[in-house]
Formats: sequence, C-alpha cells, structure tokens
Amino acid sequence: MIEIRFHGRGGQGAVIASNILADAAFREGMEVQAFPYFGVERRGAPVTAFTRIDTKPIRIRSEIKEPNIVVVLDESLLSAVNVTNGLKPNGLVLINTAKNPEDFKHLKAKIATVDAKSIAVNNKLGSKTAPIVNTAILGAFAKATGLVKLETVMECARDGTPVKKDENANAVKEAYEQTKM
Amino acid sequence: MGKLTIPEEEYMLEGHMGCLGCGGTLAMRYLLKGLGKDTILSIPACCWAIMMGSFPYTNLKVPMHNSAFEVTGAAISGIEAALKVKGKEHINVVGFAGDGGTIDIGFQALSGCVERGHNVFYVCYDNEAYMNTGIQRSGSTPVGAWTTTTPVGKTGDWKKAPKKNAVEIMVAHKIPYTATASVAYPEDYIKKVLKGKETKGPKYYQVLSPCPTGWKYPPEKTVEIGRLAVQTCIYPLYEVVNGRYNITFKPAKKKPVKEYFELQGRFRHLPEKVIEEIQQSVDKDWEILQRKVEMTKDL
Amino acid sequence: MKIEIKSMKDLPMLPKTLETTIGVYNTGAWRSAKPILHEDKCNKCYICWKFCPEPCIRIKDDKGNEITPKIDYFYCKGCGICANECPKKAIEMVMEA
Amino acid sequence: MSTTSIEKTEKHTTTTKTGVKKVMHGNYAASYGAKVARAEVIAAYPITPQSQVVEKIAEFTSSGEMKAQYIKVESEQSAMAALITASQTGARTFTATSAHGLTLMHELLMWASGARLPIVMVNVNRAMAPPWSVWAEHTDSIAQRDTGWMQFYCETSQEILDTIIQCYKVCEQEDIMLPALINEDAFYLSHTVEPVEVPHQELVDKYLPPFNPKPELTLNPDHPAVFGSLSKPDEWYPEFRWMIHEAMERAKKRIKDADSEFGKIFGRSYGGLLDLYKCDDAEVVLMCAGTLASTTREAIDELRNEGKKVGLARIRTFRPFPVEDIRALAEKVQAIGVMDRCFTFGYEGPFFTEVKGALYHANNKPKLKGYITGMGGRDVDVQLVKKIFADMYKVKDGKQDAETVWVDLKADVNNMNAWLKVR
Repeated sequence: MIEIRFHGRGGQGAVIASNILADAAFREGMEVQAFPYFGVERRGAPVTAFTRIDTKPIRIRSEIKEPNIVVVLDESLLSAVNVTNGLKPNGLVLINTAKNPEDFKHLKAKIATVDAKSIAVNNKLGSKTAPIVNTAILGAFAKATGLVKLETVMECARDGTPVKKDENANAVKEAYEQTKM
Repeated sequence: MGKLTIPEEEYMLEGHMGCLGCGGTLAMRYLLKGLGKDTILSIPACCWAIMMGSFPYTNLKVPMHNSAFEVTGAAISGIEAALKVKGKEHINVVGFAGDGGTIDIGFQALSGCVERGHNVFYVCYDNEAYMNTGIQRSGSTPVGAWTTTTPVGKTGDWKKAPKKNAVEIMVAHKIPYTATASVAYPEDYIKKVLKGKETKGPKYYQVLSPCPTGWKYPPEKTVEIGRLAVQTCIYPLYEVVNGRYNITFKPAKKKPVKEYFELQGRFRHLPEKVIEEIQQSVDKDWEILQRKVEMTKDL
Repeated sequence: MKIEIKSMKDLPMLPKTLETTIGVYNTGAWRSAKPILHEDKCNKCYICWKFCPEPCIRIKDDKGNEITPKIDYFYCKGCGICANECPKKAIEMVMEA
Repeated sequence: MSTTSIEKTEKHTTTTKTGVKKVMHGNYAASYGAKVARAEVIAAYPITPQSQVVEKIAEFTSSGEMKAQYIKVESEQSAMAALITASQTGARTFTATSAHGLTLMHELLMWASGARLPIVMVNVNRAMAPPWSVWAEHTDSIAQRDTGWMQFYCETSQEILDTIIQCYKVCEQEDIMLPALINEDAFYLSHTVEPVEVPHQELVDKYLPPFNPKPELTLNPDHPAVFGSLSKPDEWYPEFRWMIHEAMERAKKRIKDADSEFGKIFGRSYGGLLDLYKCDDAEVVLMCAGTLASTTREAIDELRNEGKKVGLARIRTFRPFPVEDIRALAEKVQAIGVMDRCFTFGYEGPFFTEVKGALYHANNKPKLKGYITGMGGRDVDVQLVKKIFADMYKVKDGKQDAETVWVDLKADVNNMNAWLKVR
C-alpha cells in the first residue's frame, strides 16, 4: 500500500487534489481511499489531506502516520508544519516551489519540485494572490512517482474540477513537463 | 478618543478563526465596542461558535454561552431573568446569531423573547446563507444568489424566494427599538448600539456582514461591498423606535444594483433582465421605506 | 496566552475556556499576501485600524502615544481590507515568499 | 517494490453489469441511494458533516436528474414533520441529518413510528455538544433507541447506498410499515472518498417496487379518516404498541431476506443483522458497529497470521437487535469483547449492555468485557484493536480485572493513553 499526505492551506485545493489522485489511481485499476484531516477548514489555515492506493480493498479507517509520499502545495508551510513527520525511509517529498530539489537537502528525503504556483497563475487558476495549484501539483506527482499516468491525471483533473476544465488539464501537463527531481 | 470615530477599547481579540476578510468579525468587534465590558453573550451554532478558537482559548473579553442552534431567544431570556433575580440588571444580555440561526431555525425563540419584552439585545450578523456548514441557502439569502442548495446550473436555479425582512417582522412585534447596520458604517452601527443601551426591553439589530468565501469575492473587498449594499439601497440603514421610522444614512447618489452584483461571484450568472427586475424591486422597497418615515415621523 | 494541559487533572470541572487567544494562534501563517505600510504616504487617519477584522493594527506605543499604524504580522491574515480602504493608498499588498 | 511504487493490476472497467463505479464521498453515496431508490419527497436542513448529502440532492433535483420535491426546510424538526405528512400522503420520503439535527427531531421520530410510516433517513454519527464536536460518535443515534425506528450501522460507503435501497424494500412491506435510520460515521465515511458502485436504475427498479400503500391507509379524500386520534387507557393504545413490536420482530427475517436478495442481483450483501468475519473457529470475538469494524478486520488478519483465532461480529442492526444471532455466536466462542463508540452515563456502553442482556438467557455464556473507544472521533487504529484483543485473551483465560474499561484517555502526564476502569 502507498500512503500519501498532502499539505496545503484552506482554499488551495489540497482536499480536491487528494480526491483527484484517488480517482486517477482508481481509473488505472487501483483500490483507493482519500480523506481530509477532519478539522475545521478555514481559508488560508493549514489543511492536511490523505490518499491511500493499494492493490486490494482498503479497510484501514485511521489517519496516515507514516506516509510514503508527502506533497506540499504551499512552500510557506515548510516553516509552519513538520511536513516530513513520520515519512518512511527514502520516501519522497514533492514541493510546489520555484527552487530546486538541492535546496531542500535539509529535509533528508528524496525531493521533487515544480513551480506549480506560476503554472496555476499562467493558466488563470484561482487569483494572483490565491492561486489554485492542486491540479498542477498532480502533474508533477505523476512524473515524480510514476504511480499514475499523465493522461489519466489530465482526464481526472478535467472531471474533478467544477470550472476551467481545460486550463486545469493544461496545468497538469505543464507541471508534468517542468518537474525537477 | 482623539481623532478616532469609534471607541478605542477592544473586547474582541486577535488570533481568531475568522476567514480572511470576514464581515462577521467586524460585526462582533464593533458591537462590543458599543456594549463594553458588562456584557454576557449567547451564541448558537454558526461561524462565530468556532470563531473564538477551540478549547481552552477564547478571543472574547466578555463571557459567552454556546447554545443549541434554535434557542438563542430563549437562552437570552434565561440569562436576563437570572440577572434580574440577582439584582444585576446593569449587565447587557446579548444574543448574537447568524441569519439562518435567527430567521429560520431560531425564529420561534426570537419571536417569543421579543413578545415577552425581555430587556435584551439580539444581534443578527447577516451573511445571507448558512456559511459555517458550507454556503447553503437560508431564508435570508437574497433573490438571485447562488448557494450550494440553489446551485443555478443549467436551469437557472438561483434563489427565487425573497429575503425574509426580520426588522419588519420585529416592528410587527411592537419592539421598542430595531435597526439595520452594516460593517462598512461602524459609527452608525455603534451609535445604534448605544441608543439600545438607553432603551428598556428587547432591541433587535440586523448587521450586514459580507462573507468572501460565500459571496465569492476577494477578501479585501468586504468593507467596500458592505458600503455598496447601502449606497445601492439594497440594504438601507434605518431604525424604528416604538414604530417611528428613521433613515440614518441617505446615499448622496443612489448607485445601480449592478455595481454591487458585479463584485460578487454569487450573482455573476444573473441575466440583464433579472438584474433589472431586482433593481425595480429595490427601488420600490426604498420608496416604501421613505414613505414609512413620512407616515410615522410625528407619532 | 498559550497554556499546556498535560492531563485530565489540569482540566476545569466543566468545559469552559481558560485563556485568551493572545500569543496562541499564529494566524499570520495563513496569509499569502502581506500588507506593507509606507510611512511617507500615511497621514495617521487610523481608518486601517478601524476596519481591520483581526484586529491587529497598533496605533499607540506602550506609553500611549499615537504612532504611525504598525501591523502585527503574527496575526495579520493578509486579507487586504486595510490596503483597499486606505484613503492615501499608503498600504501595498506584497506577495509572500 | 520501492517505497513509492506498486505493481499494477489490470485496468478494470468502471461500468459493470450491475452498475457504474465512481470514487465518491459517503455523503454522495447517500444522495445516489436516495436517487436510485426514487425518493419522491425530501425535506432536509444542512448540518456538518452531512451538508454534501443535501447539496448533491439539490443538484439532482435542480437539474431535473431526480424527479423529487425537495423542501428546503428551516430546521430538522420541520424536516421530519414534513416527511411524516408526505409519507402519510403516500410518497416515498428521504432525509439526512446528524447529531443535533437528529436530536432536534426526537419528538417527531416517535411520531413517525407511531403513525407506521416507512421514512428512510441517513444519520451521520457525530458527537453531541457541549463541548462542540463534529467528529464520529454513536451517542446521537443510540439516544433514539426507544423511538421505534430500525437502526442500521454502515461500515463502507457502498453499504450506505445499498442499505437505503434495502430499507425501502423492507420498511414499505404492508406488515412492516416502520421507519429506518441508516448511520454513517462522521468523516470516516461522510468525507472519505472511495470507490462506490451506483447500481443501474433498471436493476434497482426490478428489486424495489414503487411505494403504494393501501389508499385507505393514507390521507386521501376518497377515504376520509383521522390519523392518531385519542386512545383511552382501556381502549387500544397498548395494542397499537404491541403491533409495532410484532412488526419489528418480523423485520429481522425481512432484513436478512432483502440483504440476500440484493446479493443475488448486485453481488453484494452485508451479513443481515450480525455480520460475522472469521468467527467459525474463533476463540475470541470482538463486536462493534460502523467503521470500527474495518480497522478490526485489519487487526484480525494480522493476528490470524500470528496464529491467534480471533473474529469480528459487526452489529449491523441495533434495532431490531440480533438477539438470536448473538446467542448462536455465543455457542461456539469463549470470550466476547464489545467496543462501544458511545457511553450511557451512570452505567456503561449501550452496545455492551444490550449484548450482555441478550446472553443472560443463552445456553452458553462466554466471558464478556466492554471497551469504550473513539469518543469524540478519537482515532482508533490497528494497534489499539490488537491491544484490545490481547486483553480479551486474558479475559478468556479467567484473568478479568474489569467489566468495562474506557481506553485511550489522556489520564495524566505519564499516562496519555490510559485504560480506566469503568466497573
């Protein structure tokens, strides 16, 4: 079983990202489960969401404490939250940042980066001050992990977002191409 | 107070759970500036039930009772009665609730409380939908608005039923004092609160509290939208003192409702024809209000 | 201010709060844009203080003298109302890192 | 297999012969259940964590995808009052609520069963204030024990959807005519996304005939009658109550039949009243309801690998209570532990009380112990369930230190997951 933890802020689409990823893995024949940290979401406040992917039906009904992969939708969270808490040995951390993987050696994990914020802004997803980066980051997820194919993520991004379906699918593709590992 | 136009003392503290640009926080902040320290609040299920932080913290410098959703009117009646029996009638007793908690599920308790004539304040911070549960329509949602339960979609299913007018319902209860207010006009709002302190019996306030998340606009526009609501006469500022109407703010030039709608995603779907119909309805209500002032000015 | 409840024994007998939120919730961590006040343009009308929903704009120093408004970034959520309402356009919203 | 990769199984089609599979929340599974069951009148009021149910239904009815009247009432009390009369007028009715919404309906819940109305309602199990809490707990539904409603507890989102269909099938039978409460755990199901199959409409229509009660039993000008009139002590009040009891007992078999018949058509069934997992040769069995059962299955598989003969008996229906099934289980098991995600102040866990009571007249009386867990939505993980099984083995071997323990409490500084003795 692969366990993934998403870190974002209220309104950035972390929960929708965990759902779209589950949908994509499901469409590729996987058993899946996704759920948000059951707290009180507030725009801007830190939010955590989880996705589990497995080959057999998933029955565990409790929080993910030792993720294989951590996805950070907002770089500023690195100072507010211990994102690598419980990360499995040689687990992966995917970060939305303009910086490079080498700049995050201190996290002592495999690192992948993508500038999902600029991709989101270029594709007019969310506002300039509050870009919605969830679909872009999933493009990078597909590239960095190979767990799901680009086409599936694009298709699910289209279905999973209420508006701007083409822009979201495009953001997935751009992020896939620009992922640095 | 120097150059300040509202009292400087803060009774609502920073570090609360309000969203960026939340109008409801300003509705509380200004209220407490008017009421001061000797105040007991009762708040039902609503955004404010979790705004002050979770246990063991509060961002309020006044005591507050958390109540069930439908009972604010009864809860403040109980506090008022106990204070009377204990000889502590100088303490302001205040129900502070959302629009749904006031005019839908809490209406029965509010009506009973006002009819019995309890010496209390009831302040409804009106963000025009059930925001704490995720933007569902309420009886206070205006005509034309999108919510998750008036989802517009392809069949144009925006809110069709008119917004309940709680202030007029309170007038029908022969309430000693009732008024509207907007967070964009804190001086007007606080002046009305101070008037309430001089008035014995029930006082009802309806405070427009714009909500960036629910009305779909960028958070910095909260006060601007709260102002436009008044300048377009969609949300006129007035008070009714023992049946006598008084408009407390007359816009120099009445602005078209279009200007108010354009800033908010919840109205973006409205066709021109419907906006025109809403404009006429707003103009008619504004005319009726002015006639009421005329009709009752020397009673 | 922040307190640490180590066990049931530290709890009050019934569910009631023990402290204010001052120094507890770093709601400043919520913002993606930051208001920067340019002192040269500011005329100390304190309209920013009046409309801040937090509120976290300080207008007096600890000796009680009026000062140029100072934004407390520990709490400021970056909603931008102050910038939008400032008559002198003295407050600029700057994207965080 | 490296930490971040997984062998892929073949890509399965999302459309099967019985339905279309989608990844969705438990709340949406409830809305789809109402839709395919062709609910005709819905009256609902939003409450966390149920609001997506009403939002999805608003989408269905607004787009015309669901031909139902959706009354957006001003409170839960009015929601149930409106459904009582809608059902009495002959329409198939549905609503969803949670915690304070359910308890605000309490008076009307009694009304619905007294009037013998087959209303089906989904309740998201959520802890009661104060303190405010939006997380999973069974106190709200257990507090409706005596309202005459059948009570189902679901373990998966698929079960929520399927149970709505099964309940209409059972409740609307002429000699049952009772309402049913279908419970889903807050967040663990309501806000958790997982694959759910939406059954093909024509198959559901084959399984579930339309609701058409006898006209003379409805509000119908052709058969003018008064419903619920005064009944003096020496007249027929107790007899009407006895008839509800008879219907509730009759329902036990009907629920099992409906579950197995559903299984024949859709390939899924849920163990009728008491859902057994690896109990055939089990020495120690844990009983619980809702999503606690899923985590327990994981613990059982791990312990079975270590040679421990353990099993699960999931209480699917709390009313009608599966007395006979529990006594049958007790014949072949040495010790039963009951995990309650609720608590009756002044006594113990209500599920434990009912299981213990059911076994008083059983031939074989296994050792029993009660465990209070997960109150206020506190997370119950596989490790904790394994610790409970280990404790149950001591009970089996005669070393029982308590009748009931309240586990995972933050008692004091040095013991932040204490097991405190209730009795």
